[in-house]
Amino acid sequence: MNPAYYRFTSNLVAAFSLPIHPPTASTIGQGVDYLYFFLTGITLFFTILIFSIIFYFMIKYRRRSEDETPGFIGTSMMLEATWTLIPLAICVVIFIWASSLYFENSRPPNASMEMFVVGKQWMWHIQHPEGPREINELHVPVGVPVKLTMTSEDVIHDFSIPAFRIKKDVLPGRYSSIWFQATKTGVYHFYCAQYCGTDHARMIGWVYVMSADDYAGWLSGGVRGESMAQNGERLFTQLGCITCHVADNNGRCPTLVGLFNHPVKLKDGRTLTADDAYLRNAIVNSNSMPLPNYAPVMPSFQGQINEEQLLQLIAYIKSLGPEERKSAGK
Amino acid sequence: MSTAVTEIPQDSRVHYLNVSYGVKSWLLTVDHKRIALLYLASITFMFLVGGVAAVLMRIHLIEPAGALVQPETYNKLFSAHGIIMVFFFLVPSIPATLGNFLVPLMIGAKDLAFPKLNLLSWYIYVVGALFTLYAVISGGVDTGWTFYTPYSSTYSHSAVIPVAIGVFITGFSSILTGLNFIVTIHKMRAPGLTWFRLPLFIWTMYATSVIFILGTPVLAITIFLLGVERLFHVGIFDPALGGDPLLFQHLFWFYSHPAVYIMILPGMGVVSELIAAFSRKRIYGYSMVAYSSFAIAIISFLVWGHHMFVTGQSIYAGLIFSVLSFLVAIPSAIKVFNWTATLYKGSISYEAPMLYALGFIGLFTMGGLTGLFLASLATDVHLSGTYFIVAHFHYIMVGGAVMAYMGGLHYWWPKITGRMYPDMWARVAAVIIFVGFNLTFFPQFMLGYLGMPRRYAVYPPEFQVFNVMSSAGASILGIGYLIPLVYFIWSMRYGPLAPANPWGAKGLEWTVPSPPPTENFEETPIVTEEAYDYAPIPEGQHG
Amino acid sequence: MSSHVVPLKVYIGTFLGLLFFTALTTWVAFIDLGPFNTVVALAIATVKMLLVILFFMHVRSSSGLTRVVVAAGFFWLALLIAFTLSDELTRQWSPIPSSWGPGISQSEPQ
Amino acid sequence: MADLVAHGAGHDLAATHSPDLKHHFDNMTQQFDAANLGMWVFLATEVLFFGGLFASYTVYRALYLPGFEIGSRLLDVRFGATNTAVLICSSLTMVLAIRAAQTGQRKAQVVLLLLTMILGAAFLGIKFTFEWRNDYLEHLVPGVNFIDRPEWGANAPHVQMFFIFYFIMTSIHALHMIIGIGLLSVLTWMAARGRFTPDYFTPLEVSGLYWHFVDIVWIFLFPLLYLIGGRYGVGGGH
Repeated sequence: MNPAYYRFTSNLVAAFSLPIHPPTASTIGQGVDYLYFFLTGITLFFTILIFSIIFYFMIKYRRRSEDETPGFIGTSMMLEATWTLIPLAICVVIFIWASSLYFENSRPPNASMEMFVVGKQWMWHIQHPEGPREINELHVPVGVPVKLTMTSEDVIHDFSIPAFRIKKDVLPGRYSSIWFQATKTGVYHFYCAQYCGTDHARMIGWVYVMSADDYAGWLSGGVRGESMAQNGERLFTQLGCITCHVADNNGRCPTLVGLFNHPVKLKDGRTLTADDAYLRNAIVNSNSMPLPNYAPVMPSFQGQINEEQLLQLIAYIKSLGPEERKSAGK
Repeated sequence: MSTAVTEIPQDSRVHYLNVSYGVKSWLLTVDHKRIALLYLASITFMFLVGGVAAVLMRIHLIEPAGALVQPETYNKLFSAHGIIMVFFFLVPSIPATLGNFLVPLMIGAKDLAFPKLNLLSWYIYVVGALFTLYAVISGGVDTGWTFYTPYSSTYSHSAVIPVAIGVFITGFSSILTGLNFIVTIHKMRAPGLTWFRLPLFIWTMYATSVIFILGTPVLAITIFLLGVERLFHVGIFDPALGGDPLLFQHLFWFYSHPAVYIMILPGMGVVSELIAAFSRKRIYGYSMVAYSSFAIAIISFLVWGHHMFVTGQSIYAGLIFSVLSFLVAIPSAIKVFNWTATLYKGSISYEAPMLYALGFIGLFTMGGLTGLFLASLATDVHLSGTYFIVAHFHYIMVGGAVMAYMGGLHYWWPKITGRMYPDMWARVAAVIIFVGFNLTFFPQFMLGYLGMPRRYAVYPPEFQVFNVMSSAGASILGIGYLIPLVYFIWSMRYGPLAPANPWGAKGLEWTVPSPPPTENFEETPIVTEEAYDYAPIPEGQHG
Repeated sequence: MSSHVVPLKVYIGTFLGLLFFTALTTWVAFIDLGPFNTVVALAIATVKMLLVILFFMHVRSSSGLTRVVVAAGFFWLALLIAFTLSDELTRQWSPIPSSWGPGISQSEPQ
Repeated sequence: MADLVAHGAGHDLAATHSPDLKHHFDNMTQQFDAANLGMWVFLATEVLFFGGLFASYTVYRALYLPGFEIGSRLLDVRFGATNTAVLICSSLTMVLAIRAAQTGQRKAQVVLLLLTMILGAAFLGIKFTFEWRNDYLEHLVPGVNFIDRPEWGANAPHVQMFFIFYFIMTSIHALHMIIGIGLLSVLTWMAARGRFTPDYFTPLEVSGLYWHFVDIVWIFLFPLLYLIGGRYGVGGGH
């Protein structure tokens, strides 16, 4: 299965000008395609095998006369064993190949850009940390791994980009994340792939994969408000979080400086890492994770702020990284 | 049809059909054969309703922007098509019609163990069907046949409750059928009829009944909880109120995946009978095929997680379900190889039932192998939620279960009605169905790989070519299904009288006249030879 | 027909046993055994169930087939619970690093 | 019927011409075994019907343990324990009624069946008029008048989830009790007419299996709902 064969099929396809092969525009696309071709090969092989054997037997052993009675054919356990073990072996090979590929694809590389997707009934809100917010459009630089942190405001949606061979359900009340690294510039569809109501079919959008400088130009040009972190800071003061979460840790609540991605020890002894899900849970449902030496006085903000504002608050908390901590915070 | 119909052939003998007439004799019958015909009528009606929904969908999908209806109506069409076809046609089709008719006949019993429960199961089916048809007519339901929450419990404003009641009630109809079969096959076999002398159709009826018994109740409780959540606005599965939507999917698929084996296992049983009868040979590896039917019934309960690979299910659970999903494919592979091996050195004749059986083997092989794409984690991410899945399960259900149902109907039609059907027309219809089917669903594999999501009322223009091909195929398939309807009805009145054993097949049901008397056997037969005893088994060889 | 008639004292014995275990499980519930409370409560409930099935429902003297049906029902319930929990409890574990290397932790910091 | 008992058909189990033998069965043993197996298969479906509830309860209990413990402590153990005892007594009277049929004591059958029904009604009485009424007055019925209490804090939705399952499980169980009592009233009427003899008591045996199953469901419901609430050192009741 070398690239030559791969080129051969795409030329063949181009000749027929019938799109039977989706564009492959992400790093993992190649691996998934190879597995797909292997499985297609297996399917065609066995289907043709069974069809040809049947046709051959149909012609050779057609009934010549009414009173023809075929003799007894004993069952050879050897034959039964072969057509049990061979499919089993093939299944094991496919399973190992597919699962290792899946495990590799499910972990975003460490230095990936992060973008936030909020699915709402029948549109996608996309926010870039630097500030731009788009509806049903996603601008990404080519060659840079991008991690999408997604949630839904109502029902289950599913963010699916066929050209990148990725798809993940977007559940309300939880963050789910996928990542991709675009390899070819261009414009590709993304869809909602989990039925979500009347206009499920209209939740379609475009991914614009741009070269690095085009992306930088797009990012700086055009009207864009404050970055997510700045929006988050404004909300942080507006909602009164600043009164408790004072930077130098003598308020009634723990400081949030340098909290992101660091282990937090709870009263019942569990240690959790303060990732996106932890921060979201802390804002929406804090009392369910009591801290050892703080009273559970934090009110729940469930319903007061929507998912986008939640993401902005979390972006702000993340911006209070360890380096600010050393400079004794704002 | 070609022979000039001068006189209508009359049957002088008394049998289960002419023993009594009138509506009461049908609506209050406890004879398993008459109940099978009641089921046949109601199932055919539901198949037509579901089929009309399918044709409307295919017409709508000819144009990217939708040629017929608003998206709202399209959602109701595919939901109605899904619900009616799954719960009201595919699940009960072979067990309730052919199964009800043949189980007592094949094992030498006078009737099923609980005749009154058998009639009750038909009435429950009818009540469930009425609820669902009321829902479809009174505005329709737009949640799809999977009823995923929180859409179905909080956000959908369509007739979810009536459909939920309809599906809840119909579940008990299949529970009663399953219960009847298990007790009958265990307790009422003719003397000498050991388990390994049973026809393979009985093995698949037994395996299907095990799934009926152990799967359907979980669907009933899941639909009940959905109804409670929707009526009382409590958050069992609604994340906003603390519930977990994935729990609904777990409970739903715990039944719904074994349900797809409920649909295909009886089809496998029918095909085993057809292949043996029309090649005049014992099924190759009889015990292996019998064991694999039972193995499918058991392992089918361990694999439901492959429906949830991309829905946020834990990766480790996905790993377990993926391995088990590969395991469940092995017994099906064994069966296909054994059917093909049965043809070796047989004396094969090509009446209509055999065409359906051979078509089944080919299409079921393709359907099963495309399942491997969805069991392997990496490709399922790309293919989940697309038309590849629609094509996969239609290859198994329409290419498999419906083909086998048609084959079985043709094969046992002379026994059920005592009349032969025009075989030439039947062969033509079989070929039309085979061609129409492939033209409808093979392009959908391409659409799936290209990434077109399923349940889309409108789609981007680059997918139009395949959708038009699929719609063309659907019209051919639709015609293919209407032809048998015509000549079956014709044959009921004008068809030539059928002998007791028109195909020269082995099996207890062929030892009684067609149509059989009400009490099936004058005296209970004593069984001495093996199943499919076309050629005597030399000493020292096992079957 | 389970033709033979079960002696009276077997029924009375089973009845008293059931009452005893009910009292026991209620009493044990008030003692703090940490996580074992659930285990003990379920164990006592299982014993009571077996008493009812074996003696009151005459499964002790009925065919193997009945025992298989009883076992199948509970085994399938166990399947449903086990596989559903296998997902619900491991959903927060992040995937192990691509090199299958050491440091597989509950949730690997990015 | 009386003459059958009189001339002592006794334990001719393979009686092939008893009036109670249905036409499609060969002998009475086959008919009894079929009915017995049929009921057991039906009970397997009931195990899985309740199983769906137990599975969901187990999942949410594993996820929301504190909320479920608070909810469980709000239930009154005394009512739960007495109800369990009542059901166990009703199981005993049911079994004795079957034994009375096997030994041909017609009057004992009627008395014992009536006793079983009274105990069943007592169970429902305690459940509806005491427990559910108290829960209603304390605003603990989700979807009807459930009010979160401040001391629950963030566990409030989980306490509500506990009560959702409490009410669903107990109401489905109560529904099965009502069906059981209906069944028993028919049996009592048949027993009063002397329908059951040592050779033919299948309906009794089958209904007994159903009744004992409903008792087993409660045997599991009682600890899962009432006892695993971490009520250490707290006196009985609230």
